[in-house]
Amino acid sequence: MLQQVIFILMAIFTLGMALGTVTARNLFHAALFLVGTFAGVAVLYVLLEAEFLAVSQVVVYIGAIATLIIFAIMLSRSMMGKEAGAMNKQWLFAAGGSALLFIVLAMLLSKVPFATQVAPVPPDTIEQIGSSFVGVYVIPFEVASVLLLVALIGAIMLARERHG
Amino acid sequence: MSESIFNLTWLIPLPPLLAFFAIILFTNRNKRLSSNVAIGAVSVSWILSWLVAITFFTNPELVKKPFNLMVPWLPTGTTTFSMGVAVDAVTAGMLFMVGFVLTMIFIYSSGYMTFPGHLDPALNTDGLDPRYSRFFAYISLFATGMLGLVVANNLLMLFIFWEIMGLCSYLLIGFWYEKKYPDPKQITPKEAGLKAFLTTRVGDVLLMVGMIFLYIFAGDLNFQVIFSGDTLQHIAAMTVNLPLFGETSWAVLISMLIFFGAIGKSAQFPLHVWLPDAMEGPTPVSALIHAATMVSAGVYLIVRMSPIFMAASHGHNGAMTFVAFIGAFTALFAATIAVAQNDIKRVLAYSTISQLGYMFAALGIGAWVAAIFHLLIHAFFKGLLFLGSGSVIHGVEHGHHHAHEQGHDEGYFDAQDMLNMGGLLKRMPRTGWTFILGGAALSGFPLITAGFWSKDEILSDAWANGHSLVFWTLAAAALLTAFYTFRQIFLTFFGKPRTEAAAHAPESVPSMTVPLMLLAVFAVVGGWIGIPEHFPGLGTILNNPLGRLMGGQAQVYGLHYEVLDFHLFPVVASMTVALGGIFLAWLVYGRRPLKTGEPDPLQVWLGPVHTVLRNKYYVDEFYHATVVRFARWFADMCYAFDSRWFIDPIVNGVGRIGRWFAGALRRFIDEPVIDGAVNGLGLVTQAAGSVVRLLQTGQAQNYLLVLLLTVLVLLAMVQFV
Amino acid sequence: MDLSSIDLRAIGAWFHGLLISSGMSQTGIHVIEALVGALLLLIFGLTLVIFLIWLERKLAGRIQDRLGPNRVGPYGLLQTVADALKLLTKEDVTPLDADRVPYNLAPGLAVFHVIMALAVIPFSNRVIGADINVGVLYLMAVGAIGSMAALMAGWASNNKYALIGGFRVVAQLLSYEIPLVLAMIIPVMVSGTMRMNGLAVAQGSIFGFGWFVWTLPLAFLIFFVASLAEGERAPFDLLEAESEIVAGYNIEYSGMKFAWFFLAFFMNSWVLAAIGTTIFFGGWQGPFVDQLPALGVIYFLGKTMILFFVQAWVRATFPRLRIDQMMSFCWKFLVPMALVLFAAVAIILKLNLPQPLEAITLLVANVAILLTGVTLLGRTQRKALYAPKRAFTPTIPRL
Amino acid sequence: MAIPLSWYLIVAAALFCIGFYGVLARRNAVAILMGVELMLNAVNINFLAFWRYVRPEEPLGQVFAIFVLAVAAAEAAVGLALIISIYRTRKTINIDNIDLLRG
Repeated sequence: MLQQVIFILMAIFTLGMALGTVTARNLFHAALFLVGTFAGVAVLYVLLEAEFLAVSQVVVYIGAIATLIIFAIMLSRSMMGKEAGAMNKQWLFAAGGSALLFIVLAMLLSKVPFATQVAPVPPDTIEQIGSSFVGVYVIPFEVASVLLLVALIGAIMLARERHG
Repeated sequence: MSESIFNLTWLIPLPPLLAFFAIILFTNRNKRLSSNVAIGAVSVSWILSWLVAITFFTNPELVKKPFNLMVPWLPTGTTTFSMGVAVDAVTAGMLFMVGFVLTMIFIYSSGYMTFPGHLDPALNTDGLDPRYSRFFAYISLFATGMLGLVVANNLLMLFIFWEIMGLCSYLLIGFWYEKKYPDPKQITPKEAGLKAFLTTRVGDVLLMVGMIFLYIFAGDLNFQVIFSGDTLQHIAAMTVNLPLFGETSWAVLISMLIFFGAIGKSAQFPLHVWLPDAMEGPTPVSALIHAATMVSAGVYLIVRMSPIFMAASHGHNGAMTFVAFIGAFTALFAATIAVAQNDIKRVLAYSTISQLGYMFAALGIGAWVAAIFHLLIHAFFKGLLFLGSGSVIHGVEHGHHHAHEQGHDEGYFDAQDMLNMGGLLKRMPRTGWTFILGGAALSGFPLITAGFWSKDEILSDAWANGHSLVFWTLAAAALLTAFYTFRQIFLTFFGKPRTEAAAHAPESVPSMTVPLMLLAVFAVVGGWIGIPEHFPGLGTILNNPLGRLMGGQAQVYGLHYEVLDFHLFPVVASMTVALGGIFLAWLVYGRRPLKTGEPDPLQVWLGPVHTVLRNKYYVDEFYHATVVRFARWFADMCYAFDSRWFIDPIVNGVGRIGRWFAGALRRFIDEPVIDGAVNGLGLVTQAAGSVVRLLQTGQAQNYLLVLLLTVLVLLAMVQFV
Repeated sequence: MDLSSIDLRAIGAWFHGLLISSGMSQTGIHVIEALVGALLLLIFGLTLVIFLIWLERKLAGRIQDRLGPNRVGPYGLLQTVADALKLLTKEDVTPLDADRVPYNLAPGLAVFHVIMALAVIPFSNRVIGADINVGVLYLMAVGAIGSMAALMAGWASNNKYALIGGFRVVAQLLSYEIPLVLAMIIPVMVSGTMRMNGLAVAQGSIFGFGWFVWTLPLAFLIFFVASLAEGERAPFDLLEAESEIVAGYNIEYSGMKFAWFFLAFFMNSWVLAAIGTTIFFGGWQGPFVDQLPALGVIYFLGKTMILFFVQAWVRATFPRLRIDQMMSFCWKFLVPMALVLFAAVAIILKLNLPQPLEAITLLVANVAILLTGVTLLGRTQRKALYAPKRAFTPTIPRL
Repeated sequence: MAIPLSWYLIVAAALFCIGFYGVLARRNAVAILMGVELMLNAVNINFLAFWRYVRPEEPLGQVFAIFVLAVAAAEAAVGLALIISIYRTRKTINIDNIDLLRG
């Protein structure tokens, strides 16, 4: 019961923050809303008993990605400009389409009988994750690390000023 | 086990081949490096050859089981054609000779290939031939061919290397292809190369036909298989009905076809015409190809194929007799021509033909061992003589240039004409003395020189086996040989210089004279290994090691070999003709040396006979009048048939009809129907595109919206349909 | 009175019984207990800060040959209380063009993240807010919230000094987070747990003196230096470098909002000291702690205070670094050394040595890497020292 | 369990749709990037929800969520770098003006 209440509150909070993210005119506010969304999602992870992911979510999304976005926004205030409206011409269609998509998805999801089971989370989840990263998923893991490295170098190369 | 050295045999032809590719691909720019690469490579081959050869010589029992190494090559139906290397006594002997002579000639060439006189002196940058590197590439490839031919263990491989040599011969004879002479009748290097190539081709085609027949009957071309008793009996027993000749055995036919291949390569009558003209190539080439190695390949082929010839002479003796006849005839024929030549290299060329005739004659009378002996010895002294003549020519050319600078311009000057020489022994002592040693060997100067022993053995064999016609023919040829050789020596080295050029000729560089001296050693001592056992006194000292070895090999192959008793008559005859020839030459040329501008005394005494000899019995002219003219006429007819009368008109007619038809198609179908359709399609596409392009806003968000709507439709279908 | 009966658990059990007797549901009891615990932590933290500020001022005074606060209360103990009262009564100024919501949210968030961090710190074997299994990672997560607060404050003030201060926060905190995490990961690898209390438990050998600092001195050094930067303390207090950017991201704040930042700053220092204590100095471990669990709290607070004292000592004595020096010190010295140490420790642990031998090997590796690193650093610095100097080098900044 | 799986899925779907709306409707490239991050988060919620409710005994869902995390980090870095680069050359990051692909 308590869990349900917390879930509903957190869901409302998260979705509200998300709506704020996509509607806020001020880009900095949008970024703050985004941080709020990430935090809400992290709480949802805690409710799912995925503490590791929850904490990772905060570290990576709030600590790195959101900070990066805010940093970019702050660095480039002139980039944002003061153009009329944050939305483009098709926003109404987009809103309608997204809403329709949600409705259809929600109808579908509430109908599908997923084969759920009620089982406790094993106490050694983190160990499981760790050993599957160096075991079954070692190649994807390495590929992901290479991806990060490439993205790092690529970002530097893309963003650096070219003189002369 | 020392025999394991034989496993290296297949490596012998390899270093020159690598050198060839290295020079062609990498070191072409650097002349000295190229020559060093080639000499280094051939030296490696030389060392390997001598290792193999000496190992064989020191283990004479190996003749019983010759070394044979094979790898599968071509799958041919049910059998597999193998390639590989084999070493028997003949191969060992050839390797001993070829490796050494090749190396000597390579070293000699590095000194000889200076800037040639016929080119524009402005091109002369470093005193070397502009195509110096190319020359070494060619002779490296040639060395591959010769060494590969010697070690090949089957006829097809032998043939392939044979053809490689033919190609190199062509390339090297025409090496100075831009050279022209003021006399339009004189053959140029380019034409000479072509002539050599085409003439030997006649023999090669016949050889190939023989090879194919042999393959049909033997099922293999490996020497071991061909020479097995079964195969030999089979081809001797099978007969074929030939037009003109009637019923003959396949062995006879095959051996004759192979023999013609050998005739082409070894320049025997009637295919001898190319060899004298091949002297247009650089002198090392003449020495290398046209004295020591390639021409002896023909003899080597017959030596190899002797079991087949034996099988051919099983019923009647026609094949062998034919060989002996051709050989003896050529020996005398060429010797007579040589007497009347003034060109120093041409004399040697005809002497080569003549000496090869000796070998064929020896093979024809069954003196297999004597033929091999003469083949090896001849290579040493003939190589020496050619290199020596090259050195002489070089010296005279240098002398000419020297005189030319002093202002004695005489127009065109032939540095190879012996009448332009004289007294060179003083100017070029090393060249002169080695040349005299080689000449003595060629003349068969008794007891000392190698040539005496090898020639004597052939004559003894001929005498002992009752081939008196051959004996007398060869004896006459030997007399002439001694005569023209010493004629050459007297004209070249004795007396007084007859031109300014000869008076100023310098001695050649050490890289040319050192090979001469090394070869001279072999030209003398080489013969001692073959002194007959029963020769009084000398025979017992060395006890004829060559004869024992080759004789043992001959018995393994089922060939005729016997240790001859000593007969005084052939030895005396041989000594007489040699010394007599030398004496005659001294009488005519030595006693009273020729003066400048004085004609050859022989010309005066023999008159028209000398003219005939000088013009080589008009064989070339005869060929021109018959074979060449017929070939040209036939080619003309073919051309006319092809382009004027029949084929071209038909083709043109078909073409014209086709063109008309195509024009009609174009006008009535292609342009209105097909082009219209294609253009219409294009127009429609364009029109459609100009409408549809409005959809393409270039904004990813628009596309995403469309994507969203599509997904919505699909989901709705899942949901409601 | 039996000393062993003094057990903090007894208080908890008494409180629990009290709630059950009031007839509440299980869930309700749970919630109330959690709220009470959180409130206790908050109160503890806030009162602690009053003492910490006094302590630091007093220490700095003594080190710099001054008296420090000595007027208000005995030994000036009530000085901080007086300051807080003064700040409460000050006018709360908000700049006209400020972005109001983030502007007001930032000080709260700053305090919030420190209090959050307190939740996982084990004061004793049993006295711990939430002993979650990803404790170390959790600390990093709440650290991220701290930098967010500074960013918000810097942006929302609409002041260029504040903005630059915000940038510096992000640059400094993100940079030093890397050696900090790497240094914290090394004890985690050795002990095999990310639980904060698990780390403390793992250091219980040799009479409660089996601290990781003995075997991993280099890891502690890296952690300590990085924690100085994370705590925005001298010599890394670049974000408020008053000589350059007046006072950093909180320049526009006044009154109680400023006090909150101030409070967060001191509490953060103390929390970092507490983390260091837990990870490297055995936390509540000490002699006889098994017999007398209450001793654990005393041990813990004592060790933390000593570490805090060292921090204050450093702050009072060291001059401030330049920003480029600070960044290159992190990226060119701390991070590579931490990475090398990380790899070395990983390899040593894989060797599966017997316990004493493993400890000795770890110590040797630490010392060796430290000496190598310091030697290399000294060499490059000497080179820089002797390099020809110009007052101003006109170079085009690359990257 | 107190909370049905479908609740999580519906919240995730809602988050996804909101993010998608952001991607579709915002003019600013950075804002679009934020929308993408929202969508990725929605995906992660699904991963974890299915992990928890369908197969909690093996960490497949968590592992995938971590991969998504890594990819999101890379995407953010490269995306922002791209935006800065676009701004340099075209002096705007308004997506309306970036239509080089227009037919």
